[in-house]
Amino acid sequence: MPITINAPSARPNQNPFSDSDSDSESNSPSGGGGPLSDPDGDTSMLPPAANPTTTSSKSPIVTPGEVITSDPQWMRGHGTYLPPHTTSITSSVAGTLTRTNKLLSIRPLRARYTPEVGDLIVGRIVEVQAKRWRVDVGATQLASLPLSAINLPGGILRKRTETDELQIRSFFAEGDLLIAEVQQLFQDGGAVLHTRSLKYGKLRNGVFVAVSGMGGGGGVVRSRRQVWTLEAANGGGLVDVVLGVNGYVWISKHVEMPEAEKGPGAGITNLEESVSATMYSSQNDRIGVETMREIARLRGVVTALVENGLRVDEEMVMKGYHEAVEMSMMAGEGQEDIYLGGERGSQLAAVLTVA
Amino acid sequence: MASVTIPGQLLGPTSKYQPGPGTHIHQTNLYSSLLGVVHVSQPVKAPGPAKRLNKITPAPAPAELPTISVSRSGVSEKREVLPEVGNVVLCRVVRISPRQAVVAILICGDTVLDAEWQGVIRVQDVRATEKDRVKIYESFRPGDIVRAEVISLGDQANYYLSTAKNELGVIMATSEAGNTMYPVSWKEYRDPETGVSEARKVAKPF
Amino acid sequence: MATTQQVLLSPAELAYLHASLSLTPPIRPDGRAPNLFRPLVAETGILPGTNGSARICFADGTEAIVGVKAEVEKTRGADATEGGEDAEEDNNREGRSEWVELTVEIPGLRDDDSGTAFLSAMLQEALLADGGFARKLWINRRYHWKLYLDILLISPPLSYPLPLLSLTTHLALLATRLPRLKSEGDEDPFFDDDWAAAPYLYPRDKKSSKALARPPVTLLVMAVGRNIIFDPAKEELAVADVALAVSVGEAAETDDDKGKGKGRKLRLLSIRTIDPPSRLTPPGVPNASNAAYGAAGATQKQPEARMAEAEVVEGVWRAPRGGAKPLVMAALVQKALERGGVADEVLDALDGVDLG
Amino acid sequence: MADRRRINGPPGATIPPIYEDASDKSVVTRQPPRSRPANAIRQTYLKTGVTPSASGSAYLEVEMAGKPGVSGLKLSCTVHGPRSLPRSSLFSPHIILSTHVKFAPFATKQRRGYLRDPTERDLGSHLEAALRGAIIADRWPKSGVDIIVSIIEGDQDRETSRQQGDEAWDMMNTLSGCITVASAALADAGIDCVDTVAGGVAALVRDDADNGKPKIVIDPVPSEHDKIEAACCVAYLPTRDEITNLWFKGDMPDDDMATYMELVQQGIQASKHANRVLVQCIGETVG
Repeated sequence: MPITINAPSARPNQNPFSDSDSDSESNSPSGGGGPLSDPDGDTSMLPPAANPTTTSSKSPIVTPGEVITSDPQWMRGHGTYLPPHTTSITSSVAGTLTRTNKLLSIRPLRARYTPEVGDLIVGRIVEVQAKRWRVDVGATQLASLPLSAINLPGGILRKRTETDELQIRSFFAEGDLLIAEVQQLFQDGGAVLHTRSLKYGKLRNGVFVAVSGMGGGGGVVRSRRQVWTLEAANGGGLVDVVLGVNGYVWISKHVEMPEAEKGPGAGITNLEESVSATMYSSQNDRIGVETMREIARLRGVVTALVENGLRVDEEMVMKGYHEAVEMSMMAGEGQEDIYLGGERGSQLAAVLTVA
Repeated sequence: MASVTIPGQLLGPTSKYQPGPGTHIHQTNLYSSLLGVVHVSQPVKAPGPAKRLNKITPAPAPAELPTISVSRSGVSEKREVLPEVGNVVLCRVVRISPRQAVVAILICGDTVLDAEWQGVIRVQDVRATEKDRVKIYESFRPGDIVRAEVISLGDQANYYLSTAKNELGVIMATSEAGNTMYPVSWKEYRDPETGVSEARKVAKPF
Repeated sequence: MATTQQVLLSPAELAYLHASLSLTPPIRPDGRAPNLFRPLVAETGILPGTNGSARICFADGTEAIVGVKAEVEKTRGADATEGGEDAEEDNNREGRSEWVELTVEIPGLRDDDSGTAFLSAMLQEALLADGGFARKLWINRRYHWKLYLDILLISPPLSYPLPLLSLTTHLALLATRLPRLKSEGDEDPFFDDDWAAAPYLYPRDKKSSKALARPPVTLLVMAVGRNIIFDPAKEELAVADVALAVSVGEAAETDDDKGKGKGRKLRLLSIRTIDPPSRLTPPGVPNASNAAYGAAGATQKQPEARMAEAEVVEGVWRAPRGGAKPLVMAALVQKALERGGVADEVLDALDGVDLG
Repeated sequence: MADRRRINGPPGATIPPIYEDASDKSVVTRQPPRSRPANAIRQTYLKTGVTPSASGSAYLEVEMAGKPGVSGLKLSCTVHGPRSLPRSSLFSPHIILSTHVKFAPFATKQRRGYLRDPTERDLGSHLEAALRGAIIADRWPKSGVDIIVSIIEGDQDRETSRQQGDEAWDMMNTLSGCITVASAALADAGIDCVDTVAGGVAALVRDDADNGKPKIVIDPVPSEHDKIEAACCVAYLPTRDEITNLWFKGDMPDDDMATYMELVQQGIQASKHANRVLVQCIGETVG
């Protein structure tokens, strides 16, 4: 059946952050220790909703103007405000309530990415200027990447010359994707990026998928690792996954760093030189069919997670991926076995939320 | 061999020729992409006539195939070319600012351009020495005709030009009084009537 | 500008997409089978103020609504041929194309944008190519229905919206009802005000309430290499060699068609080439001529002004040139038109939508 | 181009005169049926370099078969550019192609306004698709080219009232003319093309004279036939054997592909005929 048409239905009541919320937020080092129990162990301390209608409905969503609590023991966090002459914490956005110890904040249902210093992001060049690039990072404003903040080919000892300025487009041109880190923020929320690390640079050999980033209802959350390499099933080889904090995801074939195993004998400059050689290439390596299939499957997992309102991080992606591999094995050798949209996506999500 | 081709006409296999301007490759053959006249140029021993000799360049192409090209010249007076890196162009200064001079490119190589392409000469590209002491208003004035070299395709609007060579710079200038001036030194033009000198980045006369 | 929106993708992405879509079988970025559509959510009758309406949305949030409004209008020039025999006229009622007015609105595009004009012309063309459609609007020799189809894309177009708009229009038309005519002959028409008695524009079977005839659907088909891909997403369209919009209608079964296997008989109504955005994509630079590649980049190379004409290097994206072979195009059409094929199943699935 | 600052009156505010159909059916003026063979196009005149101020230009005229005094299609095309893009536009590694097709207000039976109407925009989109496949866009980075086709006289017969009623079939002939004339003008302007693209139209017609048996003709004149069932317009690159634009519409009698294939094949034939004229014309300008 090439097409499925469903009748509209209320979105299954999934609370995207119901059990994992405080986990990802507070990110306690013992986070691996199973599903979270309330850190305080005191459920009665949950802020009583002032609005009786919300207490009756199970919806965890609060709307702007809704009083969350007037109990002075709580502290006001993001997405809330105190109306003048009162002490009641009121929501200023539509979103889900998050509690970190005594801090109450509202995570908006839909929001653009707000950059923070140190965030690892995936961005796309939209404009090349004389000495910098303008990069789309999914935030309200374009980020900027100065020419002085990239590694030039030829290693660290290389001096920036005027020629570099003239051939700025040969490093990154319009449309190019890159991994970068937020180096600095302006008052107005604009970000300055840098790629001064061997891990960063132009992306190739893979596919891109944009999901909502930090702040969205589901999507990429900040976690310990945004970048990792996995051994793909079915002979797919090594695959790199980059979950940009801004919700831009890159999944690609793992490229072995040349001469990385040379040992301590090779100086760091040497290594840098050889790595930076491929840093600005836009030529893809030869990629096997198996790898491409697994890359597509991983991309499917990410979109399925987002469509079903689940968070996207290393743990969920890996769990989802293994589940997806299982599912396709159960289904047998079918042509569609990597497809994870619609029904199959919800199935996958159901399995993941139960587990 | 000078024959007329139309776009899409077969010129020969890629194993026999190298593609030049006005041609394109489809599968393994070379085709014309312009209405024009075919030229075949045999490879010269030293490729590129004006190669600077102070640098050792690796041999560029191992294949020494003749280059086939189709040119518009002779077909029609009008032909449009794009300024390319390395081209010497003639341009008129449109406006100046402390950091750059904006120019309109009028002639590229020996072709008079139909459309006006905008270029900029940045302050660091005015001359080769003492770059940090260059002042744009002591080098160019609006209305001057300048000979310059294209150094970069630049951004969306501008070509980047340079006058950092002796033979590049202002070749025609008018004084504040409105008279055509003559060059007196590498940095001065003089008004023949009032005798007043004005500073310019003067192109060395041939 | 282009009939399709320009998409910003890096040359490396384009090269990867093209490579994976050229495999046999192709690997689509979302893992779909080549003939698989994105899952839809659809409903009809959402706007009580219209004669018929429908809404369809994709999982990614792309959503379209269509409202159909009908007005009684005096047929222009009809009075000139007053009189005549009624019985004979009934058979050759002529519908006119100006009785249908179709507008498309896409957020972010001006209403006089040529892309929008192209879309609405394409949808209208498909409807009218089926000559029977305008004839349904005939009331009598002096009056006709004027049908306004307003097609609104609610979300910004995340992919080329043609299939979505066509499917929504199809559903809205299926759900469209016109008031029952009470007057007779060529007198001024008056209608039954009981909405429940209003007949459907596309008549239905009394028992199963299945439509007996159906409006056309327009499918977006593209080819990469030798693969034929249906309902391409934005990034897939960006590497298409050729993309076609094929409008398909239902054909009346004749007796000798009965044994021709399952599925309904389809007929071709219109084809348009969609200018694929692939021609406007930035080309990749092979490592060999990349100034910023390798240690050689450190030595000052003159930045290449213009890409020299070069042969294709594997793994480097080059925007396609030229058109498509006639046989490739024919294969696309054939695939869409196949008995029991994609178009057939799409019509089946649309049939399954509850018309409430 | 379009004037959006003020409110212009609707271009078609008045009802055009309707010519009364003669009551006596036998006196109805009818076009002589097609006298050309089914596989021949009408005579075409093409000349490049007609507008000195433009970078490239061409003029195309198609004779009207049969009746004296009734003229066929007259098209003029000017190409401006390559020229620099406006400062506000973004960097483009390719030439930006923009096509405008405009009917002169008097080109058709019903007067057209000065603003481009949806039909003209639609034709512009078709033309753009047809040309974009032909040009080598990456030869001209950071530049734009405007291609303007003016239809001085449309391919219509003024004496038939609303016999066919549908302008739609005329549009295909117009488009094929636009493609051919624009291709000639592009070659004249010296913009790199992979091939010379030309337009061709084929139609499946039904004539009472043939006992209503459908047959395929190329370069159809709607008024010469009783009914046009389906038609297609192709933009074809002869040396590469590729189609850059295909526009088909109609009511195919059956679901087998054979008729469709034949129709496209005949469209290609028509395009090849037009291409011969084109090649000869642009060849002459050099000689």
